[in-house]
Amino acid sequence: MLTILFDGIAYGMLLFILACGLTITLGLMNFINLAHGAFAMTGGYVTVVMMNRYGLSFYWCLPAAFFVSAALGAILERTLYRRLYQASHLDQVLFSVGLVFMAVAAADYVMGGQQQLIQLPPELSGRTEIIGIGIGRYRLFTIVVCAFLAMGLQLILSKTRFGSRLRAAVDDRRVAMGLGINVPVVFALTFAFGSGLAGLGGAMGAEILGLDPNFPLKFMIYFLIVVAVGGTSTVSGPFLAAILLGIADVAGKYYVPAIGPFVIYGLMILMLIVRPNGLFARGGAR
Amino acid sequence: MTRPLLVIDGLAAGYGEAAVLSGISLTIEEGRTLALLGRNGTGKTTLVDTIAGLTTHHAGRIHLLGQDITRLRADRRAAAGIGWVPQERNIFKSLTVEENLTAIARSGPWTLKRVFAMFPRLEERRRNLGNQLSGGEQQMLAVGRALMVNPRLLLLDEPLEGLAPIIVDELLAALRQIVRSEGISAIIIEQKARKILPLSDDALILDRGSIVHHGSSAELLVNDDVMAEHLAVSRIGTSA
Amino acid sequence: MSVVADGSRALAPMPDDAARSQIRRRSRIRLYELVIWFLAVAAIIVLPSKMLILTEIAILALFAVSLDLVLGFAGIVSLGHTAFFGLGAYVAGLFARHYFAEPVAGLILAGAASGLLGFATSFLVLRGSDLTRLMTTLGIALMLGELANQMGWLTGGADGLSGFSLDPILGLFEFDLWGRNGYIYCLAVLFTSTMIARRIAYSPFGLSLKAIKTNPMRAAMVGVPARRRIIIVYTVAAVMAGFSGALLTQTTSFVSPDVLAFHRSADVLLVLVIGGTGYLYGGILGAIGFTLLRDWLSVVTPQYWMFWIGLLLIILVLVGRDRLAGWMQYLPGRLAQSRSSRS
Amino acid sequence: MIALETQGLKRRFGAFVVTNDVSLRVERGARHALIGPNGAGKTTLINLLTGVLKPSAGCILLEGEDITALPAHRRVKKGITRTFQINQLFGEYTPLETLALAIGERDGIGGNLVRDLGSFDDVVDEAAELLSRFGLGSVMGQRTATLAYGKQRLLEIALAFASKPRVLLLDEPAAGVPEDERHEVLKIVSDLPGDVTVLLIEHDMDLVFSFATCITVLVAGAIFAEGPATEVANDARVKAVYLGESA
Amino acid sequence: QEVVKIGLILPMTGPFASTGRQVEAGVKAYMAINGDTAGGKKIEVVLRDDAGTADQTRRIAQELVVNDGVSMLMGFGLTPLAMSVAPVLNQAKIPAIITSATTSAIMKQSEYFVRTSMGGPQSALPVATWAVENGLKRVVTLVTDYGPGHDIEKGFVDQYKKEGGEIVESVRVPLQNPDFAPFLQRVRDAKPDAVFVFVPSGVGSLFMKQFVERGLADAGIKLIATGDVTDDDLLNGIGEAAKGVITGHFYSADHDSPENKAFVEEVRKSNNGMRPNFMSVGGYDAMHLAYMALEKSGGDTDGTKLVEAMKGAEWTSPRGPIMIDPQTRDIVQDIYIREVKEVDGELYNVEFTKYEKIRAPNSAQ
Ligand SMILES: Nc1ncnc2c1ncn2[C@@H]1O[C@H](COP(=O)(O)OP(=O)(O)OP(=O)(O)O)[C@@H](O)[C@H]1O
Ligand SMILES: Nc1ncnc2c1ncn2[C@@H]1O[C@H](COP(=O)(O)OP(=O)(O)OP(=O)(O)O)[C@@H](O)[C@H]1O
Ligand SMILES: [Mg+2]
Ligand SMILES: [Mg+2]
Repeated sequence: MLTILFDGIAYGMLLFILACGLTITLGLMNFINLAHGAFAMTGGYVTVVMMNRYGLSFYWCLPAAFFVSAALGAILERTLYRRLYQASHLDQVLFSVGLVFMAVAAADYVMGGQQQLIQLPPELSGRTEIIGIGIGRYRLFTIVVCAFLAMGLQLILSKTRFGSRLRAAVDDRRVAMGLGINVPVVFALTFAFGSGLAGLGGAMGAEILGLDPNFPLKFMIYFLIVVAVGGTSTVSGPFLAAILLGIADVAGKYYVPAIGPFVIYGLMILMLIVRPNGLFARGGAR
Repeated sequence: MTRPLLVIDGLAAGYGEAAVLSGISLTIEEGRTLALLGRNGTGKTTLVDTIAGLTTHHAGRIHLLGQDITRLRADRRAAAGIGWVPQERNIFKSLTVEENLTAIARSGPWTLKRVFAMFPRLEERRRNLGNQLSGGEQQMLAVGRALMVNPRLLLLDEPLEGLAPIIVDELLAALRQIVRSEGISAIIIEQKARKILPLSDDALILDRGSIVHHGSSAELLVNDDVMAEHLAVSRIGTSA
Repeated sequence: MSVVADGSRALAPMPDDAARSQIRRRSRIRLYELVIWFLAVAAIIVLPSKMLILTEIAILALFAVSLDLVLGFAGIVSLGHTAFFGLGAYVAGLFARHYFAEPVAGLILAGAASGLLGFATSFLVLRGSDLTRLMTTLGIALMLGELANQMGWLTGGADGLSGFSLDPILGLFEFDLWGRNGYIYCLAVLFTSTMIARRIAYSPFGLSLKAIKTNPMRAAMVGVPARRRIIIVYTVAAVMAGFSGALLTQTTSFVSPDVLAFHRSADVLLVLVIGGTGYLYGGILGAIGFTLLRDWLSVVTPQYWMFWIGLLLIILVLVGRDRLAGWMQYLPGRLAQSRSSRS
Repeated sequence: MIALETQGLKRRFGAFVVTNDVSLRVERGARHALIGPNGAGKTTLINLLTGVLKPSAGCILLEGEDITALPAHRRVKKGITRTFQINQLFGEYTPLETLALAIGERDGIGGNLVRDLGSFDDVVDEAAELLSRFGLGSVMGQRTATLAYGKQRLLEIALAFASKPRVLLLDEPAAGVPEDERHEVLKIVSDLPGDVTVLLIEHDMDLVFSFATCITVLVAGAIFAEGPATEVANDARVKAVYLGESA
Repeated sequence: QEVVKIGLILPMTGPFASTGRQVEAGVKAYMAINGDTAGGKKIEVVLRDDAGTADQTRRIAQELVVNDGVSMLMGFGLTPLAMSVAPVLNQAKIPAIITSATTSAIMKQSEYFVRTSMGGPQSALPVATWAVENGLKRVVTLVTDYGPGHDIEKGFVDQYKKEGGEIVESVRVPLQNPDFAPFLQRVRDAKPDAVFVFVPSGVGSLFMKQFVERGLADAGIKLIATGDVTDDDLLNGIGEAAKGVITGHFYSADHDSPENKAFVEEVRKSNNGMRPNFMSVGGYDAMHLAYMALEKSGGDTDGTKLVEAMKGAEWTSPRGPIMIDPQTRDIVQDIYIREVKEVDGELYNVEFTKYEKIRAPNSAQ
């Protein structure tokens, strides 16, 4: 029972790590970036290459995955994305789907089509029994990382001026410029940060979710569910949503396997009916 | 003891290829207010936005406190000391009143506290989101926001529109006070000349993108001919 | 106000020819429309070896046209439009297998079933942001797909529904191996549906749809009952999507849960956006472009065609559809003008 | 006869009461002005009357009929409509289409999905006539989004006229309209038939006093003063909270 | 010289791309080793991608027949993809050799289907027998919830019960399932002797890792499976976790025969080190069957004749001796029980027992 709860939370946290970058690009920057998974995949492949080809430690891979994806994000932002902030949402969809297609094919070409697997350091693999609850070590690690991440993000976005500058720039780019906000820099930094988070998520998720060139397409739905249910204006919304969905999914599959696959979609629709703008909607700002 | 704060020389600007302003030259001294008048569509907003760096520059120079800002990007100009109230207010809708003020704040005499003291109404609504404000409250916030930049030059595009008469009086008095005592200057656009002229030092009238009159406010106020010619009340349909 | 209800002729407004002709110009048949339909028919004779891919295009085009009613006109973004496509496909398949294998009857039944589903789910898309609608519709389609997968006794589960074949259309035209009759059949359904959609688009109803899309608050304030309008158009679109699903089943004699898969909703959205939303022919042009391109690329480079499609999508967005389609401005009939009204 | 009446109308956002127990009566055919400090709740009141917002308590009567529960579009059908403080237009439509839409809805053909809009000549003619009355005849075929601000403002008002309301609510109609055209606009409004009721919100006191016969002053969500225009203009308390010295 | 075209339809993109890749490698390897002529005709393979979508498969098949004039079709990565071409075969009367899809139901859809992969639960039956023989009396089955999974589950359960074992529980995992945690926990809580697993090959590696992580092995639950789970292609990536896993399957890259040596060598050489797996050998044998049929018919490409020629064909494949059952057109082959072991620093499925001439039982549906 508690083990299931634990697994559910861990799974939810993993979803959150993967999706929180999207909360930033889609939620805060209002850019429908369906290519989010491509950045996550980049992080995953960085980890695979570093560990399997160069034998580096998993712990080094996490920051590396973050920075490589962030750098990639920054480059793409400067060259491509920035041209589309003013474009319609549909154009953004088209553009980012194009990027996904290219990423999928490119990953296939460079890394091959098969599942990539990594070997975790021994202290992270296996499980420990604590008061009758089976705790997977890696899952515990995920939960800890995620909890820090969520707190950090929440602080940055709500307590620093950077958060409000960013939202100001999204609301009205021209006026934000006219009032002294360096919009291009704010956007580039934010986008890079969001991409970096995706990369980190990809690196962390490779162990449990697997990694192959179809990763960006396969998990796109999950990212979107988390962000949609959680709402796009806070970090705590998607965080809670991810945990809720994680627990519901795991528990549903454990207790009622026959309708397991319906649980997550059903829950999503239900929550969207009750709270169309997400868990913590900010006064219907959008 | 005044020195030129803003010097504009032979300025031409517009939107992309389209030219709106041409041959604009003017100087504003520290501590003075300039009323910018003209009929609809004559380029008032364009002039102010050009000073803020938000239109396409075609020719001429702009100097702020001796520094050439002609090529500076808008956000740098704000840093150099320009505070701007856009005509359509453009409150950041997903920020609260307080965040609207702090997001763009720069250090200086104007603080949150002082803005709130000037517009108590804003303090009452400090946690409201930008898009949950009444029209007049948005106008106050736009003015407060420009002050939070702690500018040397205030650009106010129809700042009185939508404000209650009593607030209009108070705001104008406060602006005068600020400009006088803190050595900053202001350009104020207003549709109703008779309302603003008694309070401003100088007046400038634009027509079809060019300056057609430049002089002291007091003189203009009694110069019915000029008023009638360039700010005609009866003619319709001359605006672009 | 000079328009008075007392019926006195003298006070009736003067007929304004400029205004009348301006309004009528909206619904004028444009040259490019004639060209498209002419080419579609000519293909029957000129391209006998391409019937199958043309059939696929016609089906996808119909699907996209139906999505355009919802997205381009009512402004509802849907990532689950395939729910109606898939239901239509299954209904047509089951009907042919168990009851009656005449295609037209199956088509109508499939449309009706999808329409019902559309009506029932339209209540879920009435409120919420773009993202909410995107996900609600997606959720419905995914659940339906899962249902098709689980109800193996009825649908054949993941292996799909097979083992049926269709009678000749209206008892006269048999589905041949070259796909000629199949194409003519699909084209006829596409044409009829597009013409119906076109009627709707230029009717007062259609006018009010785009008003709801651009400014719901103002639309309500001129008296537009937004909910009812959305429910109606969503239902109509679902019927058409059901038709296209039925056509797929009938021309392939096979249905699998794939008809309810996410990628189908995504593809049709892509196709529509590529072609441009809000003028009906976007779906058709998009379907032609996308399918031909994908087919060609997947022959040239079976493994990596996605890369090139991706690249083209990006170029399309960055360069701008309008600029790419710039040459069309020289066509009399002003395609470009009608395109500018897309969102 | 009373055209529009509210009884104990209340609206709060969270704990903040924006409309506080407002009981307002507007006579049929009145030229009634609603003034008050910024944030007093004038726009909110209009939103409540037209169904954009739902009241927390109280009821709204239109010619004696309770319309509190009706959605916005049904209220329009009952004869009440408004303009918006900030333009709310259909950017992609031409003024002609915009008005045709409103007139069509009024005449109950909006749900027709089989007949071409172009075949409703009477609707189109009426729209054209209304456009020319508002000086928009020359731009009726242009996309609204590309019109000059002043023209958009006029269209905003024309659009409310198109519904042929019996009660018309105007929220700062003159804001952004150039000074020389303000009086023109108000003139068109004044010229409405005598049985059409008009409720005007405006901060331009010249306009208010030249237009309104009766004024209600709203302060902090509640009715503060009410009466004939001249009386209110000279009310010392109103001067203190709203008018200042200028009036 | 006349050309005979063979249409090869595979999922080369999308989630099942690795299947396509392996089969293609097998086909190419056969042609590299055996040349490109058969029955006096030049063989040309036309590869098309269906992205794993049934209606694409069907259209491509039809186009290949009508426009390209192929005499044979080949490929089909998944059951629905194969199912969808049945009407085309029946109408056009040309043979289609299935290289990957395994469901039993396919073969009934058309007289023109011939199969070189595996028939339904073929590989699961010997595993059931072996399990009972080796003292695993209580088993939980865990299969992926789709056609082949159902097939295999039923085959295994029937056989296992027949042999006297007890099925504790049957768990089905959705096809789109990122996390196995709840299912593995269910298995664990049921406390069986062993868990029998079938999941598609790419998913197998993830499953293995989570199996170990959850400590099922430590809890004394043995893992037995079909060979999909310890796919040769991915085995090394799974690493330590895979060691000691017992699986039953028809092919291992470790199979000791000259045919296999040559095959593995060729695939590695031309696919930058890739190790062939059971998909690959399916493609290889499909080509062999096609060549044989053409030789037999003397180059006649009449579909019905070709199918007749294929029926009863017998040869030694890299996997071992195999035969096409003349009645069912399905493959008859030996199933090996293997254990994952390290050989020369790499992991292999090392065969240690074999059950000969297993026929595909026409179970399920
Ligand atoms: N974004 C734009 N692109 C092109 N032309 C523009 C744009 N904005 C304004 N214009 C044109 O520039 C001219 C000057 O406009 P501007 O807004 O500066 O006038 P204004 O004097 O501020 O008028 P108002 O009193 O209405 O505010 C007008 O003819 C207008 O049509
Ligand atoms: N959605 C909302 N949530 C919270 N507060 C709101 C909301 N909408 C409006 N308010 C508040 O209600 C008060 C009344 O606003 P309203 O727009 O009715 O004022 P008004 O009288 O029209 O003022 P003005 O003359 O400035 O337009 C304001 O203080 C505003 O901040
Ligand atoms: Mg202006
Ligand atoms: Mg207001």
